[in-house]
Amino acid sequence: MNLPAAEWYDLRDLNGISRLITEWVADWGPDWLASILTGVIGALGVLAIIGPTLLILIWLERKVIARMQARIGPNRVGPVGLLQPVADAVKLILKEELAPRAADKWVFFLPPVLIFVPAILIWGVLPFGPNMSVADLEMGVLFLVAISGVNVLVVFMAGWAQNNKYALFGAMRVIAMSISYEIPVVLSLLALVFFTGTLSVNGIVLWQQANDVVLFLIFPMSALMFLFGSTAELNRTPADISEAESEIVAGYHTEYSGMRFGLFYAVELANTLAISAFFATFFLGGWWLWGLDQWVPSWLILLAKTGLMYFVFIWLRGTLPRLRLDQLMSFCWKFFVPVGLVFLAVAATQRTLLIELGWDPAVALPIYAVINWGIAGAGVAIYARTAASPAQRLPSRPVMARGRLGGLRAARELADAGSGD
Amino acid sequence: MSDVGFHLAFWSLSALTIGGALMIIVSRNLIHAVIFLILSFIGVAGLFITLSADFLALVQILVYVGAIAVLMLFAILLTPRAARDNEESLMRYPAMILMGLVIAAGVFVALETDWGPMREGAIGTQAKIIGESLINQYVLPFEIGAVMLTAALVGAIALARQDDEDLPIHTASLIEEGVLPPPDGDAADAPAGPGDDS
Amino acid sequence: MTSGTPTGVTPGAAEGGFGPNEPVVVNLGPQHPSTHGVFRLKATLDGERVIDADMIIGYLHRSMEKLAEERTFTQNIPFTDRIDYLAAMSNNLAYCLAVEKLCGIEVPPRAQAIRILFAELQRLASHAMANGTFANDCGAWQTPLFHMFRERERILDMFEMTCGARLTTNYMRIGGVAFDLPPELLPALRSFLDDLPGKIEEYRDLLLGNEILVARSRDVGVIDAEGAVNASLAGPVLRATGVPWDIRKADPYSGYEAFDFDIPVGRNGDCYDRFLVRMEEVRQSVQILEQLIDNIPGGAWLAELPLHLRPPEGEAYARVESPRGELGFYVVSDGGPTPYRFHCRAPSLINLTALREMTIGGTLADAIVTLGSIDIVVGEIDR
Amino acid sequence: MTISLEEYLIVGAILFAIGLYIALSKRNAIGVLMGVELMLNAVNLTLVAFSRFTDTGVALSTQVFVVFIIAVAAAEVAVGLALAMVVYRNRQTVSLDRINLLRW
Amino acid sequence: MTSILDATALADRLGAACPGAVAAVAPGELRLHREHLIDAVRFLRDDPESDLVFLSGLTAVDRETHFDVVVHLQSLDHNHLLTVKVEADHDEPVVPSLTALYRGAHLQEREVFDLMGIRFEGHPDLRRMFLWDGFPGYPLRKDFLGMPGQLKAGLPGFPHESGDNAWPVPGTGPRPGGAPIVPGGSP
Repeated sequence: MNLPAAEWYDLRDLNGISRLITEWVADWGPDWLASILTGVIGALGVLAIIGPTLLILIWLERKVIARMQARIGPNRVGPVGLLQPVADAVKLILKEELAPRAADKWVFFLPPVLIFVPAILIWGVLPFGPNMSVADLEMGVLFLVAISGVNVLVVFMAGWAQNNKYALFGAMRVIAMSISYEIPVVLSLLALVFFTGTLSVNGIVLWQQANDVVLFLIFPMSALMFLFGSTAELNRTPADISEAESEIVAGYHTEYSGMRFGLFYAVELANTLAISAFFATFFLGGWWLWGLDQWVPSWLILLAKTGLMYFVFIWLRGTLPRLRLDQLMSFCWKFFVPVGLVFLAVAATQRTLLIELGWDPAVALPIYAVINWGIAGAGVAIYARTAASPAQRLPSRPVMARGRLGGLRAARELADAGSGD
Repeated sequence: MSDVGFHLAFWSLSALTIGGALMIIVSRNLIHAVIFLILSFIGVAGLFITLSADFLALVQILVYVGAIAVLMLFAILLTPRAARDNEESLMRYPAMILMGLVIAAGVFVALETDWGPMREGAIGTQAKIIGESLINQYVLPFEIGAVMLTAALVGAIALARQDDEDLPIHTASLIEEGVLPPPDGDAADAPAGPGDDS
Repeated sequence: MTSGTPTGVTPGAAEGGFGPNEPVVVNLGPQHPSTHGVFRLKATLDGERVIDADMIIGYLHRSMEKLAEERTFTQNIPFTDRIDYLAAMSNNLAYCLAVEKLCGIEVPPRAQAIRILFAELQRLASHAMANGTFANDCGAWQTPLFHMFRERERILDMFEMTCGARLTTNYMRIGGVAFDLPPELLPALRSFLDDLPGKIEEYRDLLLGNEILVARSRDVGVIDAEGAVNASLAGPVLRATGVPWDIRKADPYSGYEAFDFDIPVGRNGDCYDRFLVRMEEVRQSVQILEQLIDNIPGGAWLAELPLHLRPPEGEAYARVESPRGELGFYVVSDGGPTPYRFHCRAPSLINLTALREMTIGGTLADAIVTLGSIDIVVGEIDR
Repeated sequence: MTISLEEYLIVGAILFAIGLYIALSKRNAIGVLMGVELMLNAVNLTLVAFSRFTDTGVALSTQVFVVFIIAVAAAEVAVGLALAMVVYRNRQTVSLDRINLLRW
Repeated sequence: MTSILDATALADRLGAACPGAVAAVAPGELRLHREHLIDAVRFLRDDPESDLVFLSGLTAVDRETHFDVVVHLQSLDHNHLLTVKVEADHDEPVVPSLTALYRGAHLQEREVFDLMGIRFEGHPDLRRMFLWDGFPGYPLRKDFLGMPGQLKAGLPGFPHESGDNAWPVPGTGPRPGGAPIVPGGSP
């Protein structure tokens, strides 16, 4: 559904502003200036959205986690602590920036800057509205996957250059994990691409709009894979092993101090926000919400869904312990990859049936949803039964000595009695 | 896109590509060399975009930057005792002559050949065309490519896998000492070392 | 032992030396987020696997055993607070028991009951800390710790209203306790005891039912019963291997024989069992406190003692079940006003005997979890 | 004047030559692999340039060819690096000068 | 309730199994000769009647003429306790190590070595534990203040202060057995 070029003050289609500007520039200037201007406007727009959002989200994350931890959270700077992120940023900027003497200077200085490149680029293909994305690429999904792969390299550079073992551990872990978890993420997106028949991010939203359904209902397993794979790529719990603070201090950014650390931190949050937005776009309908987008600015709908997903990420972080590297790996390769392949086949089959047999989507999609939820549930159940180690199913109560006391002999008696229970 | 923007893009990307490649020769550190290689790859991806081959540009970034470069970094880190420098052997001078010859020949051929009629416009929806030709016209090479990738995967795993006798030297000595359980044994059954505390 | 293994190869990471054939030595500590104090674990790694572990301690050494020889028996009580600053009451109690044994002092029944009350409250507080930090070491981002701190806070408040201090209480005295219970303590304790069982069930649901926590701690840092007894482990670490040994039952002091409680033991001596045993011990402590709260006898809370205590020549070894295990004080007197020798059998230190065996062969992450599950207090290790 | 096929071909030729030089002159096996990758990239660039300027566009045959080259390059790098690892494990070096023994 | 072992009866059986090991008997306490320490303690550990499998504590007391190494042995199954004492010379204190029998003795022997200066023969890893390697003397000895560092009682001065009371600066002190610190020698 293409809205007509609206008035510039109509918030439903911010694209109108940039269109006005480019048309105005095209009147007098060369067209390459116009394309550069649109690019700049798009980048500024993205920054204008994620910058303030980030500040609010830092506050939100601290506040929500504080509530989960039976604390109050920041409440001193500004009303209800809202200015706390600003104070943090100021503090970080004022701090001394140290570099280890043995660090590889250039490779050490570059990553905090470079890591912003994929973090900003990734927003380029996100549709904030029907025609509201910086670049509505024909291959937006592929772009997303390719760009998020670059992140790994920057993190590796950061981890390697510090000449710090914790950092190198973090770098090695992040590479191993990101490479592994890219596969489930790609598989989950591929299932969507197969099913909707488009590589464009906006195309997937439009498909959901045309069929009046969110893809989360049809592909729950893909959603789970995307969510969990993203936590692994974003280094958030339960997969934050690359900066596991109790093991390797801060992982790949151990030696970064001051605002350099602040940049890593900001990018981590920005990436989380971006992945939340992409999850909302792929699986929750993006800017579309059953016709509500006619009345409310579409980017507000997207932001609301993004906030919901961001809350899920905060929730995960506040509640879950961390998995070990080998456990994460085996979970990826033994569960996600096979299940992802199964769902790839399922998506392809269902798409073919839908097109070849000409079924009515209104009838077919609910059936598909039921089937896919069934397969996903069965997969999870089978994995939980077979792959989980038998030790994990031991009872979660200790043996009670019941008056026995003593050393090895009593221990043996207790064990015998306990095994008889 | 107009000429100016196009020229700007082409020349800067060419400089990036070739400069990155030259820096691989110059840089003394293997890890720096890989980083410059990545720069070169990204330049090539940009050149692909100027050739309106968007799909290939993304595949280039995905495969070369995201996978091959990372594999190389991994391999460098996993061969720690090997020399880290990126030195050149005595083949340098013949290779340099050969490089000059190849450049000369390439430039000569490029400039002197009549390439026939040039097509002006770019082709859209490349992903669709490439995808369809892959499963229609080129389905056999496609399948062979898939089999080859699988074979390479299996082969690489088989090559790089460590056998038990390849365990690091002092892991083996610790197993002998009884501190470590044997590779297939149960950790709880390992006999305790004589002084197991510190 | 460590000198026999080739741990000398510690190449700088960027220079070389990180791979399947190279040992990498990683220092966990003295400043590290997971060491619970200034404790240093030098782990030699093969990839992610720990192939050797050496601990380096003494950063917090204050030579209390020497200092105590210069102070009178009563003046030494504050030192015991600082030995294990997370279980000051237990340490006070153990030292006072040792001196009382040396002098043959009878403690009034009210003082005995108060001592048990505070020892058990201290156990609750210490186990809350131990379980919270253990979950932290497993990577739970502070949440369980802060929830446990919520309960610990109420206990510390009770300490404060009784003796004015929260951590280093200095509350027990030779022959009794320093102050009588304040009138507001028992209502506070009662409301605390009313809330706690529900909270414990909540923690059980949240933590023990958590697949990730189970996966992280099951079959990690295993030690069997024979090894544990041979290595003199004590407390929850020993009981997790299945040995039902608790000083409160085996060698009852201060009137513990009158209380009905049970010893929880584990099955396979892994980190999860240690965690489980501590969780269950919290419930048993609540049970003891519930029996105690209505039956605190009246009377004096401090025995009549000479102002300048000069125990007869001799020696005494008294021990209690501190939250970390068998905490013993060995006091030798030469008849003078100060101890001739003052020695503390520190469970935190001795429980570390098996650390190397438990961590070798696991991954680095396992080593952290194992260290967390032993529940060390560096003040007690170094003294 | 627009950028035409020739410019791309020249860039491709230079890139190929540099790759060739690296592949021939570097001591380190991983360095040699880098050279090979550069050469493959140069070929890809040339092919894409031909595709842009001369392909009929019906099946985009040259671009499909590039896809195959990229697949082969990925496989080649995986196997090549695995080989380097094996050599390293047995000989503690990846320097090609030192890998002159025909058995190990 | 933990019972105290009848040391007299135990000494008789120990004397039969390991003649000449017992030096003196007191209630709940055996004083052993250090030449027979290992054999005697092994007997006490393995004998099913005494079954002293748990080394509860190991420490030492400086008696000025000699050192008493005090070992508290415990049976978990029988729930009884025995104190074993061994004498060591004051000038050249050497005692056989119990680590081969009880791994629990490992850290405690290191601690005693560190603070008391008693060498445990056969200990696999006898290093200083709390104090740094160059620390002069052994602080828990009664004559510590008269030991090589020539430290005086009372509050010590800071390293930069000259005078007899200056603490040795870490790393500049002599190795144990080496030359004494020169009084007043500041870095």
